[in-house]
Amino acid sequence: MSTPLLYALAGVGLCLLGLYGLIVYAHLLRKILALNIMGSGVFLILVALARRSGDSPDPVPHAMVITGIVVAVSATALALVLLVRFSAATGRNQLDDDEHSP
Amino acid sequence: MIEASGTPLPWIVWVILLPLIGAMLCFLWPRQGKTLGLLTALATLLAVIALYFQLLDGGVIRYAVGGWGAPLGIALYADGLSMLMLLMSALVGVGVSLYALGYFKHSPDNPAGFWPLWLLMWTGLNGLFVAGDIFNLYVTLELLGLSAVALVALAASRDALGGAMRYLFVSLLGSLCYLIGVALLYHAYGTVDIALLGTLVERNPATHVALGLMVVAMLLKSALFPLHFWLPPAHASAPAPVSALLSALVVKASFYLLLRLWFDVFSTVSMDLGMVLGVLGAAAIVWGSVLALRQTRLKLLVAYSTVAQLGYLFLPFALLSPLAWQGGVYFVLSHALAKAAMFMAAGNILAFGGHDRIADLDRVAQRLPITMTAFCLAGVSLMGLPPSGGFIAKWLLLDAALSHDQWGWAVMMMIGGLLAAAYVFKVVGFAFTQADAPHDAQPVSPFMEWSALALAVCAILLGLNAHYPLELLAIGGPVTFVSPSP
Amino acid sequence: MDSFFITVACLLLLTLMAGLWRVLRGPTAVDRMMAAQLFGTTAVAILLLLAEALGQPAMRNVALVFALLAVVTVMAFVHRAWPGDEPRHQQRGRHDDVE
Amino acid sequence: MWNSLSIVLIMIGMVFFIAGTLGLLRFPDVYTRLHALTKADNVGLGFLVAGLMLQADSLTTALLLLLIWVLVMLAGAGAGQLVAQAALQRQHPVAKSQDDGRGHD
Amino acid sequence: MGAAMTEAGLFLLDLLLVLTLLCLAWWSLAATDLFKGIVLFIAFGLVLALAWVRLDAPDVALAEAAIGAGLTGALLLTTLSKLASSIDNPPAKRSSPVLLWVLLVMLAAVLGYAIMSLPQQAQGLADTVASQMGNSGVEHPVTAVLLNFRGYDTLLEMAVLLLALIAAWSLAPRAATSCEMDEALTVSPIVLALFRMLIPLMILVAAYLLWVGAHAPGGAFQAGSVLAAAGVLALLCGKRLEGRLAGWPLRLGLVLGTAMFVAVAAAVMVGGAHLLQYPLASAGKLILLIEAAATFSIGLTLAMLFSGQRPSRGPAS
Repeated sequence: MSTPLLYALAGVGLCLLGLYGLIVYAHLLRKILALNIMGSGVFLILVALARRSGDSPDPVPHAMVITGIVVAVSATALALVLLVRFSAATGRNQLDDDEHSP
Repeated sequence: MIEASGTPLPWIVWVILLPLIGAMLCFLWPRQGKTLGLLTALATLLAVIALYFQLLDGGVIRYAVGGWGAPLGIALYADGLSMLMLLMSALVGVGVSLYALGYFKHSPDNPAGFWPLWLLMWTGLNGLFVAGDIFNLYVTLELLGLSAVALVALAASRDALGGAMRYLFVSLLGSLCYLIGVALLYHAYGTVDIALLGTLVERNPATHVALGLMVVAMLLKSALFPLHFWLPPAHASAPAPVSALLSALVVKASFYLLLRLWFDVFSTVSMDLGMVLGVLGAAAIVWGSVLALRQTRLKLLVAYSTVAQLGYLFLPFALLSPLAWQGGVYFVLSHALAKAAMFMAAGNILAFGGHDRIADLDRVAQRLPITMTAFCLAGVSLMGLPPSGGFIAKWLLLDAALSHDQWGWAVMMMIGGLLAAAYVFKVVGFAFTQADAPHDAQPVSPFMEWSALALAVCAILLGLNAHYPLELLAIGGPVTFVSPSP
Repeated sequence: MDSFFITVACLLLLTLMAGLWRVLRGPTAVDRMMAAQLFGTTAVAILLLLAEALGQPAMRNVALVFALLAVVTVMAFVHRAWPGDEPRHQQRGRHDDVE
Repeated sequence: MWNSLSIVLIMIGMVFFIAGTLGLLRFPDVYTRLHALTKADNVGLGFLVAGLMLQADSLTTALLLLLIWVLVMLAGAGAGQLVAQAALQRQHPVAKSQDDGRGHD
Repeated sequence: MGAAMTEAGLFLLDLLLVLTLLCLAWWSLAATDLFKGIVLFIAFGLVLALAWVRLDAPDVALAEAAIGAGLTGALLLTTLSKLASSIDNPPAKRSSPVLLWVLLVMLAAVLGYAIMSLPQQAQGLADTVASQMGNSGVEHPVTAVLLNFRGYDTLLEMAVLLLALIAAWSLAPRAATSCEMDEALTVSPIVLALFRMLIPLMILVAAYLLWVGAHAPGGAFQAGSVLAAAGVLALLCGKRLEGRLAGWPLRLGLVLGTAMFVAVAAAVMVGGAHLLQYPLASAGKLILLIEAAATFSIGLTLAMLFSGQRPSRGPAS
């Protein structure tokens, strides 16, 4: 198996792990970690496949991933602030599982 | 088609830059937030109108950012469809900005963040509507999603924080699914330019998987049944101007993106999914309406009504005729105006009585006549009664269904209309009567009342001037929008 | 020579995986944090070896960044996230009342 | 000649890394484990860097390697001190490790 | 024979790396103790940086290293300490129905199949970028893409970062009581002095990464993240922003990067050029100008996001 393929498939694996964690775990911090792992998986797919071009890899996906990392960091920071606020307001670290409020 | 060069002012750039600059100014001088925000809103409206005339004169606009052009650089692209979306956002945006002037004066919600966040959201919206590049769309999508989440959380109540949290997860999950699609398309075809992809895309596994993921991502973000679970808590608990923006514009942005992908990128690939989307849309109409009818809180009722109304947008995917697509796009416009007006009216009622329990609405109609008029006019459009915009939209959809003898869809639309009438009249009925527990009334700012009415009137006017939007839609629209489908 | 560097890098990666056991096992938070610290050093070593083996000088900058920033996480750990930090919980509670 | 010397140096560094990891795994309490860790940090990486410096093609590379080692050492020493001090202040038991406190309080 | 050995060794390394990555991701999610989960997540970031290096993406590796080692860990640990309760043992789970497993397996199969069906060789835009490098004003391809060819993406990305900060400030409670971290812990002055010594070094490295980005891996975001780490360390060492700087000077610093980007992007249009169409002669300088401003703002923004509250200017904020 070629290196790009190996890492791209690992990226798929990370995406699915992240998705599983996001759906299954209730604690919001775990969900945030799960989203980050899923994001890393997507980035891994993007960069791994860019290496198929031979000696010098395609720089465009690298730039996209750097943009993506900045966006991911921003989103994570926002999510963490929101989590702290939510936790302080409700005393809980998870969302109610029933979806319809009152 | 014109290659927009520098000499006539490139308004397509300014519709993105103006709100961004405004947002930075509002952040720098928070005390002048209102003035700066309103000025920016008006300036953006003017830029959108200028772009409209540019489009009328020269047809579809393609603008190469940095002068590179595809596939290396990023292209901006505006046709009739993008223009309608821009105009819709500008109209609703100015209305909501005026509304916010009054709203944040008395509300307990945190006003400091509203102006910069809303202007950044507008940047994301306009950027999304004129983007010609699927990766650039990802960035605008994130800008839009994160600002929407932050705006919901401004309300700072427990419900709002929970709703914002759920909304954030859904939004990020959707963006990541979309990004996987982008990765697959880029690595399959070596470009992220929409126009180029449209010519290159062929039937192969990568394309199909990308299509599937991107469609699911957009369905999630535009809350199509059964992926709607996040919408009511977020939309109902946000501050009223934010609810209006979310229901009117943000969900439409992902619907617009879906249309772009569907027609400009994946047009040559199978359209088998269309029937599925149509069925889900029909289910959304019934399910959303029934739940709306069962709500006891006004804002939740309006939010579930959004779930129902979004269902109509997906019927054209199954009807597959140009008439249906026109109806679908028309529905986007009329729902945006009507729903913004309705959420604003609901916000007025909430501010007036301090609560939004439908059963305890105490003679609101007599005491807030302007607001109640706005609510009723918006309701007329949602029900699809003439002469409203909603009527034209439903008429087009019905016409499309009946001309192909697809009675099932027509019946669904009728049922949806009746249910909409039921939940609107439920509110109106309680608004006229005296409640068991009469309550004190807080003053409601005239800005809030009149801006709600103005948007509601626009929703009605949309029905009287149907040919303008439809002609605009024809400019550079996808083939299926204007000529009969095979 | 290159294959030697790569072999050493593989071995180091194996020691890193072995160190994971301490993170998983604990028992205290300090143990976990220290194991993570060791991972940082191991990663620096692997990066330096690969930089030599693959002829990529830019990797040394990555190693430099790791070496430079390693203290930040430890400092954050010691200051903010020490478990069982009772005074901090009380203080936070009081802060909430103020809001 | 230089090659074999750097192989030897790197091997020695490697041994320290393995020893450090073993110490981390086997030693009974926080303080001794900390001790093991610092060995790997300082000495192991030191030998490894020395071995690599022999291979360096320019002076800047060699100096960069040296700088990295110094930084890791500083960080390791500072962090070790910090963690040990904090652990002492919070009275983490010496020698016999307690059960994980987090799960039960 | 040496080449074959190297190949085999590298393949082994790749396998180990991938395996470690997947294990770390899984353990970090499933950890009984959230603190453990965070530590494992930090380790995941470390190993991921190694993976970037193996994929010949040193720019991404630098970004991952800077953000992962400097900020993410600190941010997560701080958040954990602020939560109502940090105990989630055993992790609260929703039961995973068969449907979910079917979905995941299907998704894995479909995605894997799609990826394997892609051609083994693909140039992407590598050649196009290489042919236009001479017109970009810089010598490093990734910087050329980020700041020139696809500069508009980066402009919007700066807006996203600014957005995160505005959102965080609008959510954060006003800094009424300075609930800071120094209580009950005395750090020995030597350690403190040592760490404070590292701060200028970090700033120096940030400047170096910014400068080197024009012709080698590095650039504004990597430099900004290192700068942010310096800020975080300063905050942790007890340094605070001076009151007189906490008002509009701080705000100006935060928007500087985005504002400079917009200003340059729009200013080049005066001569009739397109948005972000730098004149070739000054492209390199303009890019450096944008990057310098962006580095400063990124560093400041990330450090402020870590601090978690808007610095107060005094009683009337």
